[in-house]
Amino acid sequence: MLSFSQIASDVDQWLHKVCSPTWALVFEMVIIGVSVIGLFAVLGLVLVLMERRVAAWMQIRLGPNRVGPQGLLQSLADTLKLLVKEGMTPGGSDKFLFNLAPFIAMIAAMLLMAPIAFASNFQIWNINIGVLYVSAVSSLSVIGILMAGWASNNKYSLMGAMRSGAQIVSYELSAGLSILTIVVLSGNLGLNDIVLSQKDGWWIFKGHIPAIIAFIIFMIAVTAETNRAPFDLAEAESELTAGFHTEYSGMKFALFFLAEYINVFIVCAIGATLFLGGWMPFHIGNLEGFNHVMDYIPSSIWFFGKTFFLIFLIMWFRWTFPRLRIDQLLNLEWKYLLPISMFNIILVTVVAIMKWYF
Amino acid sequence: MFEEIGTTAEGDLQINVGPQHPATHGVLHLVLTLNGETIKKVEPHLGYIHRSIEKMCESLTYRQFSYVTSRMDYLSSHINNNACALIVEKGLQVDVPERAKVIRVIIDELTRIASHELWWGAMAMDLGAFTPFFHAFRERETINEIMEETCGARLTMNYIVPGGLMMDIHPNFQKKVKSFIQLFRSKFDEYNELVTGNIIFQNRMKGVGVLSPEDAISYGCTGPAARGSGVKCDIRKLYPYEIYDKVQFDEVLETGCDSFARYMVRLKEMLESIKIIEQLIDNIPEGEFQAKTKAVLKLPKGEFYQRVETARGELGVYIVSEGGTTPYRIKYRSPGFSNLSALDHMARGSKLGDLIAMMGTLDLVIPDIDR
Amino acid sequence: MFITNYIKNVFGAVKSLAVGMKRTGYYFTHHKEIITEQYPDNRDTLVLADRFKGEVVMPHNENNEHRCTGCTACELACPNGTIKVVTKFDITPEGKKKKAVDKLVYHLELCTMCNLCVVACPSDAIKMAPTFEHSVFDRSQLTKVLNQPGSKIMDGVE
Amino acid sequence: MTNEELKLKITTLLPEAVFEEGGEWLNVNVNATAWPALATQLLHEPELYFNYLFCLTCIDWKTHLTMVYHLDSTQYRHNLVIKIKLDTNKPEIETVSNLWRTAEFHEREVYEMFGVNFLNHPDLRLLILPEGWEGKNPLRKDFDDPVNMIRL
Repeated sequence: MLSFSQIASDVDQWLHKVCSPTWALVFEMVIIGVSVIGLFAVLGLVLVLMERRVAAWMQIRLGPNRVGPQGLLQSLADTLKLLVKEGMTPGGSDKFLFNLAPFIAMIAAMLLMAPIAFASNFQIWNINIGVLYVSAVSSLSVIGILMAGWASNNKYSLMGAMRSGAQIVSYELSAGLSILTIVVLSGNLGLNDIVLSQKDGWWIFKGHIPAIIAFIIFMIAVTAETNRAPFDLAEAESELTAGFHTEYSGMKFALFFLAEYINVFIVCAIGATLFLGGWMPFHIGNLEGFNHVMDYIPSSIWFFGKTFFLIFLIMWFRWTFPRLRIDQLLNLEWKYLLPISMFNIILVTVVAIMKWYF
Repeated sequence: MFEEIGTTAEGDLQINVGPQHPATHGVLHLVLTLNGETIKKVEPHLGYIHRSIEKMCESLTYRQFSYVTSRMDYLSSHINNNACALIVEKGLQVDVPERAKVIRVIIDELTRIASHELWWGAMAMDLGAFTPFFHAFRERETINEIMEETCGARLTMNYIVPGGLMMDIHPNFQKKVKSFIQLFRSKFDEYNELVTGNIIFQNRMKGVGVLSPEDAISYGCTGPAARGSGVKCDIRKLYPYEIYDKVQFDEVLETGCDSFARYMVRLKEMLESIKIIEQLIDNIPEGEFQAKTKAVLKLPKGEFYQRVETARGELGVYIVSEGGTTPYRIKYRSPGFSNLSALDHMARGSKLGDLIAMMGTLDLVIPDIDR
Repeated sequence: MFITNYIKNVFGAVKSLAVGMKRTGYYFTHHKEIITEQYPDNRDTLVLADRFKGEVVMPHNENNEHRCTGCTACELACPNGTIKVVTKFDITPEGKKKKAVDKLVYHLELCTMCNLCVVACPSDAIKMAPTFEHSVFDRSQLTKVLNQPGSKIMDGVE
Repeated sequence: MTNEELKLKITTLLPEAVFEEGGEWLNVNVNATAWPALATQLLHEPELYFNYLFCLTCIDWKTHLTMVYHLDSTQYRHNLVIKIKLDTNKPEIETVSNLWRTAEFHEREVYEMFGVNFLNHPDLRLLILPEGWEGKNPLRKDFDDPVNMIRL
């Protein structure tokens, strides 16, 4: 059967046959780099289109329907427009930081791709502390935002960046704690190992109450961490016009836009990996027959299916809820999410020690 | 024209909200003095859409001047026209046929619903929820279609003219209004589901922008802005015009004094308007739709004042006539202008995000403020 | 109790959010509720109200005759100077001079569609037409002469 | 209170007030010097309690200016119109924004549109006109702007 892991190992073997191991490694890295960038572009296009469609259907509209069949090429046309637009740098801005910021945001998002297991046996870097790596790198994205806000020399941008800083720092906590829940249950830090530990059922089912609480908190926290509505205070269109990217135009704006969507994809992928079994098909305990039937669906489809389901959930939030105020946002984190997740981590420890999970 | 705005002498941040800003819904320009996120002062700068309608009207005849008022508060253009028609009729002592009066009230109330629909959607959008806007526009579109069929336009209709109406209602009018009432009643629960009950929304609105009844009167606030503070100020009840004294409806009063109270007033007012329309739609009397008037109208020498209740509050039209074909001086007391003056008082000490909620519940229409 | 209140708060909040999500979820899955009009595509089926005030026109009959007497009532009624009536003198068969319209110049760019001219017209010569696609590249094209070249006044209209 | 009762009451407060009848509401002509004291009494006198100033404007009669105050009471629902003659060349009057705060904005509007100087106003600046406006006050009858005003 043609699978991602088969292709990967075929390419690896062929490269080792035709050149020395060093060059094989270099070529593999180039291939990975190109395919990550390719995946970025494709994901950006797909997610933008998906968001516009979801929004439109919830708002009793049709959504994009003019460019290409069913409007499928709409985001391609948008990209073209952004590419040919002038990228302005306002006078009075810190030009170096201003131009650097979108790339920082982009690179931080790109780095997060490394430990994610896209399919069975198909991973860029099987790092054994994957979860820690993800938590560490994902907080880097705030640097890009802060940089953009400061360098723009615009008060709206500055306020947006400051809000974003406060927000990401606080929501990191509960996101981290809810990730820890699964680490406690599975006893592993590597993302692939966590997936493998869900062979007899996903953690959201196996870990019952604490896992479900952790999942809900995780979804709320990552929505805030990626600056998506109802936590989009950094942009807050009606308050700060566009927040930290008020002054950006053309491709530099597009990079921020893309980074946002990639971040959404990545946090959803992590959520799918931790709680919904990643690429692991839907298995129930030791029902061999059922599990075997489920295995016929390729693992990559399972992974992307779950991830896109979570992305849809985040989009659903965005197109239903109003935005919170900055003090309410922090109240929610410090008065509700953090105590609940702390209580939850105690609960899950007890559950894990007593082996009360399935 | 624009002075450099940076920081004040005390080191507070000053920012411009507007004249081009997504939340001001027009060209309102507010200069905010901020301490962090907390507002210390709001200073409105007006005039970006000032057309000096008062001066314009001095050179327009009594038949012509009312069409301009559609451009003041464009969301309640019928009610503005009604005020102008009423004041000319008062001056000429013309008796308007009963049919025209009933149709005027129905049209006025439809306008009020349409205005509140747009406010509801736009206010939810200000708070970051984009979906309600489209849901509100679905119902508003139905009203616009009714208006288009009967009045021939969708926003600035000039349908109510001195002496009665421009033309008779369309044969489909009653049928369409009834189907609109049905649609509105079936969709109204969605408004509560989507926005009113939402915990985030309630937290954003409750206790925000508190305006005590005394302040509301002192600042001249009218309409839902004052009724949210429990001040009785509905001109339809207090100084009835047309046939408002003959229909049954309640003046919606809330005692919360905050943004949420003002929000609830407007939401309930839509239902009251529906109630008024339901009473009248089957009872439109037969007869003329226009009184016999002279070709050239001349108001007698004197002063005339007419107060009406628009969707935003009390609109006053003050005409000083010298006996000619044009007014000597005309003054529009617009509700938005007075309501805006309370914004600084309400906003002090609250967060930047609250200002948006307050501006939303005051329902500012900028051409109405600037005139 | 503090704890029960706290838990009640949390559940009440989650429920209110779920109600909203149910509503948007309903519209997400029920595409029949979509109200978008695909405007330029549905031009053929587009129905405009017959009273729609798009521009002022002067109807002519098949003999290229109109009903305008050139009385300038519309010009006087117009609040913005949209209409200018240029008159000429015709010689009637009896040999008398009679005032008639030479050109009725209509500035669409100034018109506010207030309908006052139509109401003022004593001979029903002008009316509002339900057209709305008025965009042109040059503003001067919006200045129109309403009576067609060579047109005459209809018999019997005074 | 009816117009008659109002008339009696105001005569006791201000004997030199001149009344004008025939309109919908009672009109009172007052001197600019007597106005501040009368305004305070109108608001604070428990029987009058005119706490709602719903219209404040000015009329240019070419020979003089007239300030017009429309008052309403939210408790008794009686109305009163106060008129005060001002000099065209040097119009000055005491502010009432300390009594009715809505007057703050309305007086600023009258200030720029008619050039009336309100004494002791907390913040008498241009509100609608652009900053640095030079020239005449737009709503005066002798104002002329050949560029923007279209005469038919």
